[in-house]
Amino acid sequence: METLITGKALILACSAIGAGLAMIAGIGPGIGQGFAAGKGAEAVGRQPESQGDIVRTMLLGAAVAETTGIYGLVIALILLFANPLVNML
Amino acid sequence: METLITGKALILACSAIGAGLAMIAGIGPGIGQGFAAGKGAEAVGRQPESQGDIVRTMLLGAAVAETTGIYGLVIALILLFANPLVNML
Amino acid sequence: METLITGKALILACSAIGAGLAMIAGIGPGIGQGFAAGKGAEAVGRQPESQGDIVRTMLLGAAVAETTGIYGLVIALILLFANPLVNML
Amino acid sequence: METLITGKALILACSAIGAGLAMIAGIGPGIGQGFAAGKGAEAVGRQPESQGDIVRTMLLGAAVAETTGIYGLVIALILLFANPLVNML
Amino acid sequence: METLITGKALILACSAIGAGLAMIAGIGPGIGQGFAAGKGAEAVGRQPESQGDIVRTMLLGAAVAETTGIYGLVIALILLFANPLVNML
Amino acid sequence: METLITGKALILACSAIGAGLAMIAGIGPGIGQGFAAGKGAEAVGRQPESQGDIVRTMLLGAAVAETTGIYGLVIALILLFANPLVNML
Amino acid sequence: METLITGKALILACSAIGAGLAMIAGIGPGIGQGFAAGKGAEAVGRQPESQGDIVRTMLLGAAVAETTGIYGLVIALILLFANPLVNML
Amino acid sequence: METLITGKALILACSAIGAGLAMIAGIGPGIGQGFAAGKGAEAVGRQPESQGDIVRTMLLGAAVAETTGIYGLVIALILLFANPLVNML
Amino acid sequence: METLITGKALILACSAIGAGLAMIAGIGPGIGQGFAAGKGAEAVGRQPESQGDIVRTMLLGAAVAETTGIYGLVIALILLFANPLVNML
Amino acid sequence: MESSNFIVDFLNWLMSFEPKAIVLAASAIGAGFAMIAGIGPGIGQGYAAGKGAEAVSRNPKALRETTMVMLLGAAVAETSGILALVVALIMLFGNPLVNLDGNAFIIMASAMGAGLAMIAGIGPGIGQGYAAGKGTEATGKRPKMQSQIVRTMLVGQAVAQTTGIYALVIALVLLFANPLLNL
Ligand code: NA
Ligand code: NA
Ligand code: NA
Ligand code: NA
Ligand code: NA
Ligand code: NA
Ligand code: NA
Ligand code: NA
Ligand code: NA
Ligand code: NA
Repeated sequence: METLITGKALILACSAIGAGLAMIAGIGPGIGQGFAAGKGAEAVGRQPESQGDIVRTMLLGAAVAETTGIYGLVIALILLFANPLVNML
Repeated sequence: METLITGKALILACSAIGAGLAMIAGIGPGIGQGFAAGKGAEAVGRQPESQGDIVRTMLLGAAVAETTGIYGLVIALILLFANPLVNML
Repeated sequence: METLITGKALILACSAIGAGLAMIAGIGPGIGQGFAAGKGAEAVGRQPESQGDIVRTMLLGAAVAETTGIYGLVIALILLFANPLVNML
Repeated sequence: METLITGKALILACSAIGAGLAMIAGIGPGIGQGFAAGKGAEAVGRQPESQGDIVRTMLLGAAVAETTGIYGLVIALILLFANPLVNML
Repeated sequence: METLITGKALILACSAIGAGLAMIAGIGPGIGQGFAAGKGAEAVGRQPESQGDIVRTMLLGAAVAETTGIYGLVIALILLFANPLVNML
Repeated sequence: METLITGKALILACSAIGAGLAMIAGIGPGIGQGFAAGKGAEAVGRQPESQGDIVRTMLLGAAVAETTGIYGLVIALILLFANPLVNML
Repeated sequence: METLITGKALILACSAIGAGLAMIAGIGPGIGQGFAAGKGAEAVGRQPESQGDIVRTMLLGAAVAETTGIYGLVIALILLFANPLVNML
Repeated sequence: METLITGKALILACSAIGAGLAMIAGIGPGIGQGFAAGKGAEAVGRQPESQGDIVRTMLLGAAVAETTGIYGLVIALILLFANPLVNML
Repeated sequence: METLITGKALILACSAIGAGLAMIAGIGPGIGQGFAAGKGAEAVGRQPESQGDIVRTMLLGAAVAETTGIYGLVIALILLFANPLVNML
Repeated sequence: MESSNFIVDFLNWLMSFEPKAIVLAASAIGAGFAMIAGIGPGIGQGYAAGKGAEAVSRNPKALRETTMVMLLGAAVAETSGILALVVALIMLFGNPLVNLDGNAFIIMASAMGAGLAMIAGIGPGIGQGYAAGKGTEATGKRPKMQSQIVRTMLVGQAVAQTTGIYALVIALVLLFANPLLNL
């Protein structure tokens, strides 16, 4: 009789779940940037002459709102491609 | 007696769950882009003459809001079709 | 006594859970498109003469908002009907 | 009741949970369509003469918002009544 | 017979899940900063002459809103790269 | 034959998950402070002459909104660096 | 074969998870108090002469909104530092 | 082989998790009362002469909004300090 | 192999978790009644002479909003104090 | 019997209980899941309450009309909370699963799946409550339009109920006509 699940395998399996969980952060930027898109479209409709300033502000704010989604992506990529946990065993 | 669940199988099983979790990020763009759609429709109703600018701003903002949903999809596809974890075993 | 669970069975079982989780993404488009529907109805009430433009913008925006729900559906269908994980065993 | 855990039993058990999870998508259309209902009622109160157009737009938008809830239902029905996973064993 | 899952492996496996969970905090800043982006774009459209003040206030407020996302990232990085739990064994 | 997972290891493993869960509190301050940032930017655009008062009120309110995110961080740090549970064994 | 996990260890391990879960309550005060901060900043911008009354009302309301976050913190601290469950064994 | 975990220990361990889950209810009052704080501050800024009535109404409404948070706290305290489940064994 | 955990203990342990889950319903009334409190305070500020009617309406609506929080509490109390499940064994 | 694979260990541990016990234990968790649906009506009806209070301040003379619409709309929004309560009570007091023939593991999971499905009720609860609030507001503004407003509100609320019904159907199928046991 032989047990085929090693500690390394368990870490890698849980890393797959951790990577999936980390991506959930993406809910935030999705909602927030969509809100910015809606307010931007509304503002452009009202002041077409300020379109440049409005879109620039919208994109600047949206870039700031993207960061935590990127953090989640980076943690997921680390778990999948450069998993530091298996080296700690 | 023989237990047939290997470490590799466990990783792949958890990858299925991780892929499902990653898709949950899609809640965000769905809400956000829908908000943009609503504000866009409202703005077009008010200033039909600015329809082009409004729709362009709405779509630009919605494209930005899509990214974290795509991140989730990419992580899920990696887990399903190019799983790097099983090669780390 | 004999344990009859194979690694393949575990992967398929977790794929059922993963498919269910992926569908949760559908919360987003549901909320967002419903918001668009409400704003569209409001706008049509205010500017009946722009009904065509309003509804077109609403539907265009709603189509964009649908994508992440479709991503979730596609991942679920892959897990259920063309499961790539069992072939990696 | 019998307690033998076979691979098939594990898949079917997880399919029951997956079906339940998939239904959670229904949160979205419920919120969104309710928003549409509210805006529709408001608009009808304001412009009773446009009631037909308002309700038509509201229902069109609500139909669009229903889709991801249906996707969840379809995945749940597949898991319960035409489970493709048990045939992959 | 030898079971290869050690306590250390279990801690590291759960650390992967903990890191993923910590990233979920990122939903908050994403939504909040996106809201700020939208209100900022709206305000710039209305008072283009105050663009500097508006954008500065938006970015100051967004920086404050980022902190809890950073906290989550820091906890995840500690779990992945400087795990203190395995040293407590 | 020897199973190597001790009670201490189990406590530490669950502490990693507990720390991750505690960070989820950060969603709240992120959303709330982002809302404050948006309203602050809007207010500054409308009353540039009151910028000082507006920003001070925004920051005071945001500081209050930060507390529960800090509570979550403190609990996570206690679980990771000064775990009292392992001493209770 | 000997399993080293005692009932006491299991209780303490689950207490770590329970403490993490309890902190999630902090989402609420974070969102709510941030909303108050935003409305307070807006109100101060509009009626600078009422700044004292506005800020006092905001802080009073925010103090009330903090309570459930404190409840969560207290339960977590009890689980971590004065765990009554292990004495019931 | 002997497992040292008794039924009583399992109940107490799950009670720790149940207590943590019950505290999550606190999200609601936190959001709601914070909303009340914001609207109260806004109203006081607009009608300083009605401050007494406004604050009294805000606090009355907030007291009502607190109840479900208290319910959660009571259930958690019962689980931790007067656990009726262990007596049913 | 001997398990010291009886079926009754398992049911009671899971009842603790079920009771905690049921309390999560309390999020809803907390948010909703807090919204009512805020609108009530605003309304009283606007029309102090209608304070009686406003507060009565607010409280009537809040009472209706409380019910599902009570449902959750009742289910939790049944699970903890009059557990019908253990009698079905 | 010995196995050193923790997944098999866990499943074997589960199966060391009497089948009925694991089904009943899962039913406790399933009942808890179902109650989470109550978030929806709570938010929605609270919104309606706030709009009701606001409507009274704007048009005190329409108090009766606005209160009627608020209560009618809130009653509709209660549906998913009641459905969840009924499913939880069925699992606690009239559990159809305990007497089923079949694999206990599938039956156990069905109890949890049924509870999870009911969580969908959050959506209709929030949405219908929002509609109740807007209906109340609109009625306060144009009390003469009450019947048209209410009709539109009810049509919209009916549409918003569907996903809650889908979830109820799936839960009832899992509890009373479980197709998985025949597979
Ligand atoms: Na950010
Ligand atoms: Na994005
Ligand atoms: Na999309
Ligand atoms: Na849709
Ligand atoms: Na912050
Ligand atoms: Na706070
Ligand atoms: Na409170
Ligand atoms: Na309450
Ligand atoms: Na209710
Ligand atoms: Na529907």
